[in-house]
Amino acid sequence: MKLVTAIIQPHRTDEVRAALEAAGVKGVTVSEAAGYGRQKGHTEVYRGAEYTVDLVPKARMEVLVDDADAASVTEAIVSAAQTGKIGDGKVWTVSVDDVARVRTGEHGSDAL
Amino acid sequence: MKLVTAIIQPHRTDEVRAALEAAGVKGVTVSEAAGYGRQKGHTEVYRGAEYTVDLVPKARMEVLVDDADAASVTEAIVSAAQTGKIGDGKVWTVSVDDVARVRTGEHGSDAL
Amino acid sequence: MKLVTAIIQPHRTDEVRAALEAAGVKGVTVSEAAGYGRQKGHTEVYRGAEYTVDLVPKARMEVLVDDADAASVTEAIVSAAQTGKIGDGKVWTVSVDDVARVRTGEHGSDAL
Amino acid sequence: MDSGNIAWLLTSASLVLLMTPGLAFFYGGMSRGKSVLNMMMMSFGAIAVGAVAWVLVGNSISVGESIGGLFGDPSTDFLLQSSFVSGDGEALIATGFGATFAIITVALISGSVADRMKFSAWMVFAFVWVILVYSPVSHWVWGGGILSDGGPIFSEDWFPQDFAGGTVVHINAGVAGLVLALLLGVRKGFGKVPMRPHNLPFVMLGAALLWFGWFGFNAGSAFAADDSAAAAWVNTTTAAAAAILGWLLTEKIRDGKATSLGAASGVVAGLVAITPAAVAVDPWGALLIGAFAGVFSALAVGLKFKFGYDDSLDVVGVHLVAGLWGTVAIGLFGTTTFGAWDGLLLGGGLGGLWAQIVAALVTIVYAAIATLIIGLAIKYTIGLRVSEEVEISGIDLAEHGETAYEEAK
Amino acid sequence: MDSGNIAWLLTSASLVLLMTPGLAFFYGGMSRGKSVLNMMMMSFGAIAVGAVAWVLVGNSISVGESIGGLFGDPSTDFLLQSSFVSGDGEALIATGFGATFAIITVALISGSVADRMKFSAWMVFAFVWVILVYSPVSHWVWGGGILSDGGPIFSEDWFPQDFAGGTVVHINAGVAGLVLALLLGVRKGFGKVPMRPHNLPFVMLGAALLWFGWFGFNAGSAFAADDSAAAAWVNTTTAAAAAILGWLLTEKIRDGKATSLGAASGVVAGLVAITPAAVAVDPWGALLIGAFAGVFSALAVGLKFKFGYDDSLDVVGVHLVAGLWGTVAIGLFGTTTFGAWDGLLLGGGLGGLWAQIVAALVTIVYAAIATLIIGLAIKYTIGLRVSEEVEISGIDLAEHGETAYEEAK
Amino acid sequence: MDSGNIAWLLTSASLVLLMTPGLAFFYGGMSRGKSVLNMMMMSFGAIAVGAVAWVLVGNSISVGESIGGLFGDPSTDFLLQSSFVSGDGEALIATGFGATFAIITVALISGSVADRMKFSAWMVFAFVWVILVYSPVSHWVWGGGILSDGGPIFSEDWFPQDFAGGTVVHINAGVAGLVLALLLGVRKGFGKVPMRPHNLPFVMLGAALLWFGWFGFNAGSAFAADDSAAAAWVNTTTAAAAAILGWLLTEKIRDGKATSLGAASGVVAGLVAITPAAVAVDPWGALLIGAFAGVFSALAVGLKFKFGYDDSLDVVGVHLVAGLWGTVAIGLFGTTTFGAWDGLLLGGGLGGLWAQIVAALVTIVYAAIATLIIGLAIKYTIGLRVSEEVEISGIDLAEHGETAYEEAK
Ligand SMILES: Nc1ncnc2c1ncn2[C@@H]1O[C@H](COP(=O)(O)OP(=O)(O)O)[C@@H](O)[C@H]1O
Ligand SMILES: Nc1ncnc2c1ncn2[C@@H]1O[C@H](COP(=O)(O)OP(=O)(O)O)[C@@H](O)[C@H]1O
Ligand SMILES: Nc1ncnc2c1ncn2[C@@H]1O[C@H](COP(=O)(O)OP(=O)(O)O)[C@@H](O)[C@H]1O
Repeated sequence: MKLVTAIIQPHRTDEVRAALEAAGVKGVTVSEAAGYGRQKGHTEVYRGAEYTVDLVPKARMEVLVDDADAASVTEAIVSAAQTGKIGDGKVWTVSVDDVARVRTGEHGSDAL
Repeated sequence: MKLVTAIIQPHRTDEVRAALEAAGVKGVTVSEAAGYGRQKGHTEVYRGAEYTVDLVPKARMEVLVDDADAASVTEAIVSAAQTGKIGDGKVWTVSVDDVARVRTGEHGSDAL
Repeated sequence: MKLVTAIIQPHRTDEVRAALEAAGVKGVTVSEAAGYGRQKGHTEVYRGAEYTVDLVPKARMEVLVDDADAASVTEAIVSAAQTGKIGDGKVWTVSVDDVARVRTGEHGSDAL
Repeated sequence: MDSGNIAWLLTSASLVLLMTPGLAFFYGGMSRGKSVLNMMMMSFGAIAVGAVAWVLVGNSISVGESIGGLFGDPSTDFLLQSSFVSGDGEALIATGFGATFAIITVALISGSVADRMKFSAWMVFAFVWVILVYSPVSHWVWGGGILSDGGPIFSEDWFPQDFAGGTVVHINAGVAGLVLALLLGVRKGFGKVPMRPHNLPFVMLGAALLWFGWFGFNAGSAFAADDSAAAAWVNTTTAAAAAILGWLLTEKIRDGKATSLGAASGVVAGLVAITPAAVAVDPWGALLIGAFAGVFSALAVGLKFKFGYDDSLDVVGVHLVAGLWGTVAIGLFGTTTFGAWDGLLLGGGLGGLWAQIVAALVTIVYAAIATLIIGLAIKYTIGLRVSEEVEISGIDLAEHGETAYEEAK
Repeated sequence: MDSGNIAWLLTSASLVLLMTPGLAFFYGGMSRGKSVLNMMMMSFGAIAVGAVAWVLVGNSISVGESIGGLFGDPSTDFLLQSSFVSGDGEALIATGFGATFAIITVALISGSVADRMKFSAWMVFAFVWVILVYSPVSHWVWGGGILSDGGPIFSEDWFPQDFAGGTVVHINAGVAGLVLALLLGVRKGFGKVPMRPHNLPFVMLGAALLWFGWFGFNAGSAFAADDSAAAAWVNTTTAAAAAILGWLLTEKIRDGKATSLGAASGVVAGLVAITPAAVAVDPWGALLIGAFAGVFSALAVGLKFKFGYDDSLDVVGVHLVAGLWGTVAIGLFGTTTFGAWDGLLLGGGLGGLWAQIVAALVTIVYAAIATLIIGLAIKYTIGLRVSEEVEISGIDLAEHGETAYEEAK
Repeated sequence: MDSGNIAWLLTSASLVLLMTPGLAFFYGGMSRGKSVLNMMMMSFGAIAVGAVAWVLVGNSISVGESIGGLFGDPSTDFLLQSSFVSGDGEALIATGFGATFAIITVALISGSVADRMKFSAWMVFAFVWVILVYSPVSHWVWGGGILSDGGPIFSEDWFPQDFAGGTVVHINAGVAGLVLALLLGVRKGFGKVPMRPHNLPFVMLGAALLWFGWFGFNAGSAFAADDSAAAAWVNTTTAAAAAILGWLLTEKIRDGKATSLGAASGVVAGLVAITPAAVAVDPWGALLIGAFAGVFSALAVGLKFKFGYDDSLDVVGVHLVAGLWGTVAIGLFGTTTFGAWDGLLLGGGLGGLWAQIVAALVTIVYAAIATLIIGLAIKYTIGLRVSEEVEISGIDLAEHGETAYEEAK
């Protein structure tokens, strides 16, 4: 199994969730994050002073999927989250040794 | 080494932490998350209107363990977090290439 | 590619970010966490009562890097975050199968 | 000059001024975390332009020399020059008291346009609305105009009673809120996404400050520290307390749970309903007016989902509905202990009820038409609504360059 | 009718009404994030049922025609009918002032039952307690009852002084809080888990609103805008300021750090202690009463861990302890500048001290027994406490269907 | 004794006391989440030591028997003994009113030392500053001292007007804030890291409570419920509203966005500027004073980055700048409707302008020197500043053992 993690613009969360459901994904875990990448270096003026703001709020989404679905889920996220502007985020995939469902104690693909 | 990540009901955090200590785990990292899985689709009424609420608050716990302990730690978490109700959560395991302790700069199992 | 995750003291965030930039890292994702390890067991007095406080706030930083950079980035984080006191944190590395840049849809090292 | 009366009017005017920041919290807490500052800025903006509009011409239009019972001559007291030079304390503080009423009335409207109205459009709207809608209507009812007892429509026996602003303030603002909500259209996700209050303690704080300020609003409308003021105080508290119970019981029966948003809204509904009736009824009347205001408004806040207008924070459900109920209820429970005539249930006949309904209808019609014209004029000049992108990512950042809360670090 | 007195009573009643929402923030900020709404709803619920109970019969029981010095005839002024019809402003606003006292007193109790009391049980408790405990005790002390100067227990020279409510309000509520806490039992994790205040700025806000309202409470208890009211104002401020210092120094010496929770609690402890003594002592008396109130309460809030009763937000440690101290301290520092007799340290002898102690004891015994009976009756009918599951996952969601804060999104 | 006047003074003193917790929120919301409690504790600490210092000797130094026009004899009314024993209500409540002024003035200074001053050093500073700076300067202006109309510097025709505290309160505190900021040095990251307000709704709440309290400050400074008080009320509201507009327009033109921090700061700037002038000008004067106060302060808050002094929360930019503007503006717009002489633009000549400038300069020089001496004395005994480690990890935890907010769990 794979764990697909996406760091996206917070206001694309709803679209990504809809895309995941359309892709047949059965569950998602969401949390808050902040980050910078190419977006770094944006300055802003506040109360008459200029600042460099480097950490921009992002949403993190994590999806556990079967090996076979990792690529298509990644594409689904990328296309739903894309606005074409800097700061759109990253999606990465990691191999998972085992998954357990807490409610039943099942393991492996059945637990997804 | 392995990283065991658990998404659980927030009110089971204390029980899971106790179980981890009993299992000899020396450290844990905890953070906030929200998610849905089978639990999806629960509706609620508020101020005379009906809504579908899909993201339910969850706690995330991460534990770094030696390879040999991953399975038993997973079981310890599953049994401590289980209430038998939908929404109980997931536990997954990922292989870790290296761990370093910041305080001393040690690496590997010694750093756990 | 590798994902380097660091759990550090929140007040070392600025130093670690500077060290990462010096090491040529192009992006970082930051979030909040809490944890305990050796630091466990610290007691405090409040309103005339004594308590054991076990979860201490931490910052989590995640950096996606090329395989070749993982070790040097880990060292950079460790040395920037180190205060020598208990609670300084952990840094671990996980192998990543794939990374995608949302803005362009690029994959692999180009997406970093 | 009676120092006791001036003391109470100074206090009352201060209390009513505090209501608008109270409203900023009541509304701000109810809005989402990404638009709370904009919500609060509409109240603070209303204070700024409302006070300036009032000092310039609003006060004259309201209580200046009447032109055909329709409005006061705006030049009568331009920049309060004549009030000031006269040096009469009671008249002076009354102009201040009037300013605070104009401010809170226009601020109330902002609840229906949450998350999506351009701040510049709001500032222009508020300034114009105080001058063209609030000031004339207050002239009709309190300045000797067409809805007063000496006016052309009513008899010596039967004329509308509006002690502290059922028509002038609540029906007026409620109708304006409805019209603006219709002009702006619904928010993205309206009726589908929960859009729950982001900070309920702020809603409670707002309700508390509103109640506290409302003592100045209702008991201050006696324009003296006298028996009437005391009666208004007691009725105000009785009605608000009963309305909390009315709202919470309605929720408990319908949804199974009594909410804190319900308690806070119940406070406001009860206060709105007793506003016109503060001295026109006895405590038992206040108890009934309050309790039913809670029930009616608790039921009415769901209507927007049925009819599809996005009255975001329930200006219509609370201010229009409870304002109408309180205005009409005087026709039922009115009594002459401190009031002007007996209502239907006290054997006074239908005359009072009729006068109350006519006054309400006239206010509704005028407020609707005038607000529509002002709203359309702004829509086709500077525009009313922000872009969808701004609405989604949050109006606070886009319009004010700020987010309400920063992480602790 | 004196317009200055009415102006001050209108203001005072408004100020005291604001104290209960202030308490909602003081207590709500101290509670955990999952039970802040329930905490605040107990205060808002107290306002609702307290005002209705008072308007119906509480006022009559308190100041109506005395039945054996024990309670006023409840029919005297049912629904305030006779006060209202009389049309006397000072009497009318005095009934409103009385309502606000009944409300805050019962609301104070809620601090001892945080996180675990059924909301329905609380509403029933508050309604009954106002009628059966608050109203009679206030009759004893202020309505010409058994603890008044004309009463059966005391002489013409030596009788209890309770200017604004040391016995009636603070000892009464403190004892009731202790009894309820014992009936409910401790919370899961009590004494082991920190349960720190989830929002200390809210605690500060609550303390500030309480202090502000307390000016109405203490200086308003002169029932006139006169010399006594001014004396009460000055002593109130002096004592509260001194109590902050007393509390902070105690913390600094004992724990090494002066906390904001300590400053806020010190404010309340000082205000509680000076309440009965507001005009009975001179500024130096107020300074000492305040300073020691801060020290005593700072020490007393730790007792619950020793004795194992879960007085969650320190109703006993602050209100009972400082209320007792202030009541007894009049026997020491009392002076006749504005007070009734000289205390022990001013050469007045032991008579005053004795009267103060007797009044405190009578109040303690009655409050304990009556609260126990009411509590037990509710326990064995609708039940007092929520399930453990609700307590862990949060009473806000379970009892009110809400969480206090939503993420910004 | 006039009950109306006492009623208004009791109310005013209560309102002004509330300003300091209001300031705690205004400043606390502006600070970072890790130092909000310390910021609020400086205000609550100022209340505690300020009230005690005032009751002990401050009141005597301010209005006691004058020693060479420099200060009142501290023994005149030690512990308010003579005020209290005289039993005169108006005199008694005036001492209370005075205490609230001393408290808020010293509390204002705390804005310039955010995040980095030892709490013990602050408490000592506040106590000493009230006695050695605030009390003498208030004696000069209001206690018959050297800056009064009967004083040695001014003629019978031309003397400084400071109705409610332009020199005594705002210039005084602004200069002291600047001196302390220079003594403490800049915060780590000053001018580089944004350090944005962590909770803007709290800033709005603070501004609202400050405005509400300011009615007591300005209209209460008439020491009666009379025509002057009414004029002060109307001018206060007019100026504050105009200042919001002035500040927001400046921001809109310069930065493209009108911020909520700007609205809140505009309120305060307008109120500061109208403070000395509350009855000295007509509404059009108030409108201009307010509008320009908003513009001037909006421009001035950026200066600290240019000159490199870390006046963290803009005590200088708001209080010193707007205080100077308001003080000088009387020389321009002053009129004799309620004021003492006509200003330059009303044909009164340069005499008034000269008197205003002299009074401002004397205050600046004394405040600077005296604050410097007190600050240096503390620096070289107990020390002024916390360690860098404490500053980075947060002064709340290190100095008070608390963090403001706990996660909901
Ligand atoms: N190397 C990286 N490691 C971890 N997270 C990253 C990395 N680069 C970018 N991110 C995350 O992705 C977000 C968007 O990245 P950014 O570089 O701004 O966009 P883009 O990929 O379009 O250039 C950042 O805010 C950060 O959270
Ligand atoms: N495929 C998934 N990927 C990531 N997280 C998941 C996934 N499925 C479930 N979760 C997480 O686990 C939580 C509980 O899952 P749920 O499906 O409701 O329970 P159950 O496993 O008992 O059916 C969810 O709220 C979500 O945070
Ligand atoms: N086994 C572990 N698994 C996951 N996180 C850990 C583990 N051990 C420590 N941590 C994280 O690292 C932080 C610091 O660890 P700690 O043991 O206190 O320091 P040290 O490594 O210096 O002994 C903890 O607060 C926790 O967040």
